[in-house]
Amino acid sequence: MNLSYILLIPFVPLAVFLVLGIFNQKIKPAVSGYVGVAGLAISTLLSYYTAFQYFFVHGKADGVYQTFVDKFIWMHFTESLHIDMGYLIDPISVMMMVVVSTVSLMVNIYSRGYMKGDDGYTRFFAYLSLFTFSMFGLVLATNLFQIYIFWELVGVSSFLLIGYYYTKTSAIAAAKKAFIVTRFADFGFLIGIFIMGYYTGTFDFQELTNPEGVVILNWASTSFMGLSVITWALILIFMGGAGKSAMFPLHIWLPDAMEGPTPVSALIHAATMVVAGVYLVARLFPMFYLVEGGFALQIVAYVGAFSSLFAAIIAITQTDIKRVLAFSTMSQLGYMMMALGVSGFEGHEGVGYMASMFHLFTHAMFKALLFLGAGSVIHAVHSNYLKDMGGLRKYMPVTNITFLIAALAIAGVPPLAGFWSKDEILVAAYENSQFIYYIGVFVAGLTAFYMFRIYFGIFWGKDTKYEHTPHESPSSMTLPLLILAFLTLIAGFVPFSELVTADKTGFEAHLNLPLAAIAVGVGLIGIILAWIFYKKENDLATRFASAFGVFYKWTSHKFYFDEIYFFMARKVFFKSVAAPIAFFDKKFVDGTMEGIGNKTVLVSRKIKAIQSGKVQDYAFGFVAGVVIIAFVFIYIWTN
Amino acid sequence: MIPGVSITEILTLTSILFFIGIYGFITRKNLISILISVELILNASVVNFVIINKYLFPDVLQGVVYSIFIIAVAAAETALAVAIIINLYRQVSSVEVKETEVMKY
Amino acid sequence: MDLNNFFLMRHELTLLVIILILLIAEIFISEAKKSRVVSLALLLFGIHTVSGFFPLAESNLFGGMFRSNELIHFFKNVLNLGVLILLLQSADWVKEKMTSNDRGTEFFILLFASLFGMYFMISAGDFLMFYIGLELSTLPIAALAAFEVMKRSSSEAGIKLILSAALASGVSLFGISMLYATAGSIYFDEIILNITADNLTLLGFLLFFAGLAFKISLVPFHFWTADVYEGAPISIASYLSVISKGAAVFILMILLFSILKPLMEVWEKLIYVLALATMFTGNLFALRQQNMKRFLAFSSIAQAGFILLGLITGTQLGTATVVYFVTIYIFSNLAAFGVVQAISLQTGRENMKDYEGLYRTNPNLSLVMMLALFSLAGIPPVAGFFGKFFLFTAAASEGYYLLVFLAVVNVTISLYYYLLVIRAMFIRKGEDPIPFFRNKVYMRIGLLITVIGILALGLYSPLYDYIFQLSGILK
Amino acid sequence: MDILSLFVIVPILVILALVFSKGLKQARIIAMSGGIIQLGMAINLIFAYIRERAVNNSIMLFTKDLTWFEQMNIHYSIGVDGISVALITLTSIVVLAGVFISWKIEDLPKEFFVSLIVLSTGVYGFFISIDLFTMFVFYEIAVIPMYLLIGIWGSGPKEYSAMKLTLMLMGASAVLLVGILGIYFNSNADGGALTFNILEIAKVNIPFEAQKLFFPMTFIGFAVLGALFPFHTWSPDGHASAPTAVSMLHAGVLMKLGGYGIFRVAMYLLPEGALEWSWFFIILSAIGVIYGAFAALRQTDLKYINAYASVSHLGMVSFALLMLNKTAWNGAILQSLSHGFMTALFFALIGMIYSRTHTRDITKLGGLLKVIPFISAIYVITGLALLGLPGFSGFVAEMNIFMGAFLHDDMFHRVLTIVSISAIVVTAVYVLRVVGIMLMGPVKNTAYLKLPKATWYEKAGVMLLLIPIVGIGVAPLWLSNMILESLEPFIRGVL
Repeated sequence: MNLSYILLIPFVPLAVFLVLGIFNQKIKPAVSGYVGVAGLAISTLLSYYTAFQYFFVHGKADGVYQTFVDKFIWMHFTESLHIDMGYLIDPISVMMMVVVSTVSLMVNIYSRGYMKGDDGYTRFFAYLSLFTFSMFGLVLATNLFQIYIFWELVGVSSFLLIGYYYTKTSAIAAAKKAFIVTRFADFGFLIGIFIMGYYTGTFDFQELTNPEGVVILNWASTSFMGLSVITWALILIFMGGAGKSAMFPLHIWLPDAMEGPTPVSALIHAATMVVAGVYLVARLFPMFYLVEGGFALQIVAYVGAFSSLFAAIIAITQTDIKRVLAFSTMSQLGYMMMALGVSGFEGHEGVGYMASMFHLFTHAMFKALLFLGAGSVIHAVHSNYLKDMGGLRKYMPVTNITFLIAALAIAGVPPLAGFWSKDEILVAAYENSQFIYYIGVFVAGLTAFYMFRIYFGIFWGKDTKYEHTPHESPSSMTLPLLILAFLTLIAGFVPFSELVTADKTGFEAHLNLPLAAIAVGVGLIGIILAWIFYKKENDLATRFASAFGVFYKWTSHKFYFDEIYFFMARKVFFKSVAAPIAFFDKKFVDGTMEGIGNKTVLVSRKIKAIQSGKVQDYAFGFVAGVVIIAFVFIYIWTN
Repeated sequence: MIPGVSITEILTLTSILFFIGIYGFITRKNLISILISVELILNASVVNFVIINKYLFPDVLQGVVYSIFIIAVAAAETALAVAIIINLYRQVSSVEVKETEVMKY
Repeated sequence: MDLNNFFLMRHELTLLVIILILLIAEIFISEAKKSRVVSLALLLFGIHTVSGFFPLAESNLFGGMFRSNELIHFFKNVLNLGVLILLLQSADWVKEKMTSNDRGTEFFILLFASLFGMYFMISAGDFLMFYIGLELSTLPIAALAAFEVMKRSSSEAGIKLILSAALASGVSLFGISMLYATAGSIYFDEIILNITADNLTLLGFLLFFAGLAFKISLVPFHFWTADVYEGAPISIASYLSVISKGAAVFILMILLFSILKPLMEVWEKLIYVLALATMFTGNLFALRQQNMKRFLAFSSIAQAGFILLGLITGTQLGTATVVYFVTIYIFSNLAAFGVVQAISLQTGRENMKDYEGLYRTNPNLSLVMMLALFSLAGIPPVAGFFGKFFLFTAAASEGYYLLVFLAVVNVTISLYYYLLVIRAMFIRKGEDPIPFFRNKVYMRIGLLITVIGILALGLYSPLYDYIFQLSGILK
Repeated sequence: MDILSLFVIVPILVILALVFSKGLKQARIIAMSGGIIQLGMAINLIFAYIRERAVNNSIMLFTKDLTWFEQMNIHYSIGVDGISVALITLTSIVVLAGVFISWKIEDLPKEFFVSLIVLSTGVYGFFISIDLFTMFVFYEIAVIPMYLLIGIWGSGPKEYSAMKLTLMLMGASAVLLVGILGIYFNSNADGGALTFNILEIAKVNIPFEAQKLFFPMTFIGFAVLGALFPFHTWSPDGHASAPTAVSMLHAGVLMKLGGYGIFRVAMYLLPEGALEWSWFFIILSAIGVIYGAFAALRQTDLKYINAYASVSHLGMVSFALLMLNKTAWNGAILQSLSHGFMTALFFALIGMIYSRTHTRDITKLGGLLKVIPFISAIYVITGLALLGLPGFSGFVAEMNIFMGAFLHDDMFHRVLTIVSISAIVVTAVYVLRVVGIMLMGPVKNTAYLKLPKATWYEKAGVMLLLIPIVGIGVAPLWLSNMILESLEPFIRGVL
């Protein structure tokens, strides 16, 4: 099938970015908004078309989804080792394209309302387009290096967007933090890539992930410290993924990233960029699974599980709704990682893989919805904090409904999207390891609880007096909410197990009733608790909090991770490494060089007395010179 | 050829003469006496040339001729030196060597 | 010998004639027209210089006391050029002397006499001729150093020079007498035959060497240099620093490479040591000089140290590089002294501080000075670089890498103080910069020639190749 | 007149024209037109080179050989390969940009442009010459004008910095000179004649002892110019005191002479020495890489930050060169180029900021993005380029370097490689630090609220430098191919 038009999907946003970026000053805001949306609309349509073509028309050949690749050499390292540029079409990339384009389009539409009247409106849309372009590039990458390249670009656009309000110090700090933390993760990623490239001789995904390929077959060729170098490479690469997907302990940037405009949080820090890590692992899944008995995959599983639990706990105590959502995102990402970690490869064993991709898909929808909803709330009350909210259902019905749908979805209430994907994950976990399964269930409960905590807190709870009464957001903002809500409703019914699977063959997914029941039950318990605590204004919550005491304090301070990192950065690196080096440079290295010069001058001052001006001293010098020389050359230095 | 006096003794004498000259040059306070010391040094070599010629290579008179030239040149040298010293005397009305230490370092 | 190979001493004879003419002129030209003597002298010497370039056969006169060959001719021509430039630069100063107090003709007479002495020193074939030449070249300069009778510093310089010179010549004479004792002759050709490295010969050689080292002002025989340069009239200082130094280097080279070759493994060590001592001392003293003449004095000491790097080899390459370097050095140093001369003539200021902001008032002078200093420091593309580079090449060709390295370190040190002058002229603004003035025509011509020399000598390579091929004559 | 010598002759003509020019207006017009002509020549050279290379696969193209000093066997012999062509282009671009940036120089404009062009002449000559002597001559010609340029038109402790810079570089050339002489006198090891010609010497196999002795001299001699730790201390002061255009030219082009010289002379002529000593200099370079980055982290003066950044990035160059394989070398050359453009651009921007705010202290600045958007935006972009963002030249270069370094699989190289790679994180930190403090945030000083926007010539200069950065970053293949094929003889020579 002819796929060349796919190039348009990334390049239209790029073109938009260039236009908006270069003529930033010239273009009128209104225009730029339309340009952005239009550009995205094209990409979206194309990606839908592609998805349709791929999944239902041309994609399948004798039961297996084919991989279509078109690439050219971008740069040579050695004759054999080179970076390619191109696009790779297979189930997950197509799926991701749909996700990215959809959410991105929604956010673009939404932003036209949300960002109205902001100077730098154009800049905002430019950044959005840049991000979208990079994200498409990342999704379509054909090899490790290409994915790394766009990985970095995505990071930068995230930096730019978080720091969008660049006069706000907190925003700057957050942006820097996000970039540097991910950069640190990418440092691992990069080394991983190099190791991979050096020992396998290729970066190309197809060669790497081919289960019968040389790479996977002789993974054991070289080993380092008891593990195969390939495993090391995978672990390092996962480090990169963990950085982007805010896995523990590289998660600290994500909450702060909420300093950015809410649409950005919805697009980048909920739906698309943060799942890049998951996507990366999924991309290399065969390696993770097959190399060294899936050692690396174990790590992925446990990191994912722990992160999801950790984040869920923190989420309970946060009072900034966006931060709650951020931690919820982290927790959900942990879920996906976990799912990948517990997945198998062949046929139905690959349910975890499928589930994680499924969850990625659904989560993108409802989490974007949640954020956009939160955005419209914030837009209305001009605050991020629960204490300033309450009883908003009267004022903003649409937001209320859509938010509720999303909350239910994430809580895993059937028949909403979240239910299906979450159920599959739990199934996978259950089949693989009880321990992880229980964590998953517990997290499901927590999720339901904190999500409804904020839901009730915002829309029910105390009737706050607002100085100017909040009102429903303009249609440009509610429209995307409705669309996403609709998607959230239906997304669960997409037959993922046929479409997106580890071995690309597809299998018969069936609902495991008992597990589903448990999951839903736990979810409901959470919701009910939240109902009790927050439906009406009461002090139950505070009493519980005080009951937990220290633990509560720790949690609300996110277990002091920021402080630890801050200490590392400021005290250790800046004060204890950089400062001494700068000092050393000035004092010693430079000092030596100057010392040589000064000594020379000093000597020349010291010896000036030799030139005494007395002709007789000169004569003495003369004669003494003669005598000494004569003595030396006649008696001592003779051979 | 002085009977009973070997070349070594005379050469020793000239060497002593030479170093007396050096010593005088370095120690005397008066420019004129420094000039005299110079004369001593030169004369040491003059004697040397003559003696060496006479004792070692008597057949050719190189040394003797040389010594005559030295004497002539020495005379010129002294004359010039005295002229300059007088010039200095005009300005500082002294011929002490310590008057010539303005420029130093 | 008959008359026409008597004419082989063309340089000497013409110069002698010039001296005589000047003497007569001194007598017959009336007071009012005295200043014409300058033009006359310049004219005559110009002719002499030009005539020097006409080819001249090898000669060996007075039974080998006087000998001359192409290399020596070439070098005499170089000296002539140098003196000509020097005369041009100092013409105005001499005129001034003449108008103020009726003296000046003797300036030329003495100067030429000294040059005359150098001719004989260079082409000496035996120690007697050498000695006469040496003295003849030194004594007039002592007189000239004391030329400014009204200035105490001038006569002090004269005294210091004459006394030190006397001592030096005395010592070297004593040495020569010893060489005579061991070799049994004062003729170079005969000495070569039966010279051996026994102790007496060595002692004689060393004493003799000291005498020449004094003229080249190598450490530790250099003490007189700075004071004399400072006290003496600038033209004399520059004469001492280029002409007499150059001549001394040349004859030293001839002696070392020909008759003293058997003592090589002694004098190469000696030169190694002296080279280092001279370079370091010269540079270290130059660092903190404020008076330009003194500054250039020490810089010229350091330069002498560099020259030794060529002498140490004892090969044709060495000869070539030394002659080449000396030629370039004459031009560079004359340019520097010329600028100092011009400025002190106009304003009587000789300190580095007075040079601050010079570029903004007198750009051309400062540019000449910059070229000169770069040439002395050995910065391309001016000639000095090539001169130094080739000297180092020569030293390296004999494997003296360490020496070369230390020498180049010295180049860096020297660059420092040369840059100090450039800093003063170009970077500093200065409280009262020297106001703009136009030089007289002679001075301009003088400086122009030096500049042309500085630029051309390096880039115009055939010169070096010519010198190299001439140097074949030695050994 | 052959295409290469023009690169020496045209500047000389421009200088002559300048000498007879009157006032700032004429001077800058002449300088600019000269720069444009040279840029044109450089671009023409690229195409000519590609055309020629297709039909002619000798090591050097457009070679020309005039005997200079017959007896010493010194020749004015020139020729280029892909590497020199690339660097020549870099030079021409930076020079032109420099002229644009110093459009408004008041004090002695004529002299300024003259010295600037003398410097560039030296650089061109250095890049085209394949005769050690000629090379050395041009090297010094390129270095000396710095003294006047910094001393006269500089700022701050200019006399001190100028003197320090000149003396350290000259001291380096002292060591270098010994090295060159050493090579020269061993160039007849196979019984041939003594020669300075690089290609000739490369054929000779110089005795191992000599190589061991002279490699470090040659290497250090050049590496000081390349700001190798611990010989880098001239560069922060020098750059800080130098006027903008000079910093640009110096960091952008002159420091590249170091890497180029190391490559073309030290490693190409003394391969065994290189093998013998590589471990030592690799350590120094790696230290330099990480050390410079950390030192930059602490500075508050923009120019110091950039200077230390240069130390770090040029450390990577020598690091890569010592990896002794094609990939790393390719990276090294690319790094030289990209660093040339980036750092020149940085200095240009710093100059613009300084000329407006009269301070380079980032703690005093803030919120510039709001006040002078164009300059600030470009600054951000350059910063991102500096920290090796894909799509900019820096990324391409660094990836090549690191991949090349990874081709050694012994512990020693691995560790140092990873240490060097970690610099990319630190780089990110100090770049973002500047961006965060200086460009973003609230406007600290209300006086800055009405700073003049960028003028046309500033924009021109900036664009001139930005385009190649992006160009190389987006489509590196043709360039890296051009370099790679030129590396062939070195591979044969060294490995």
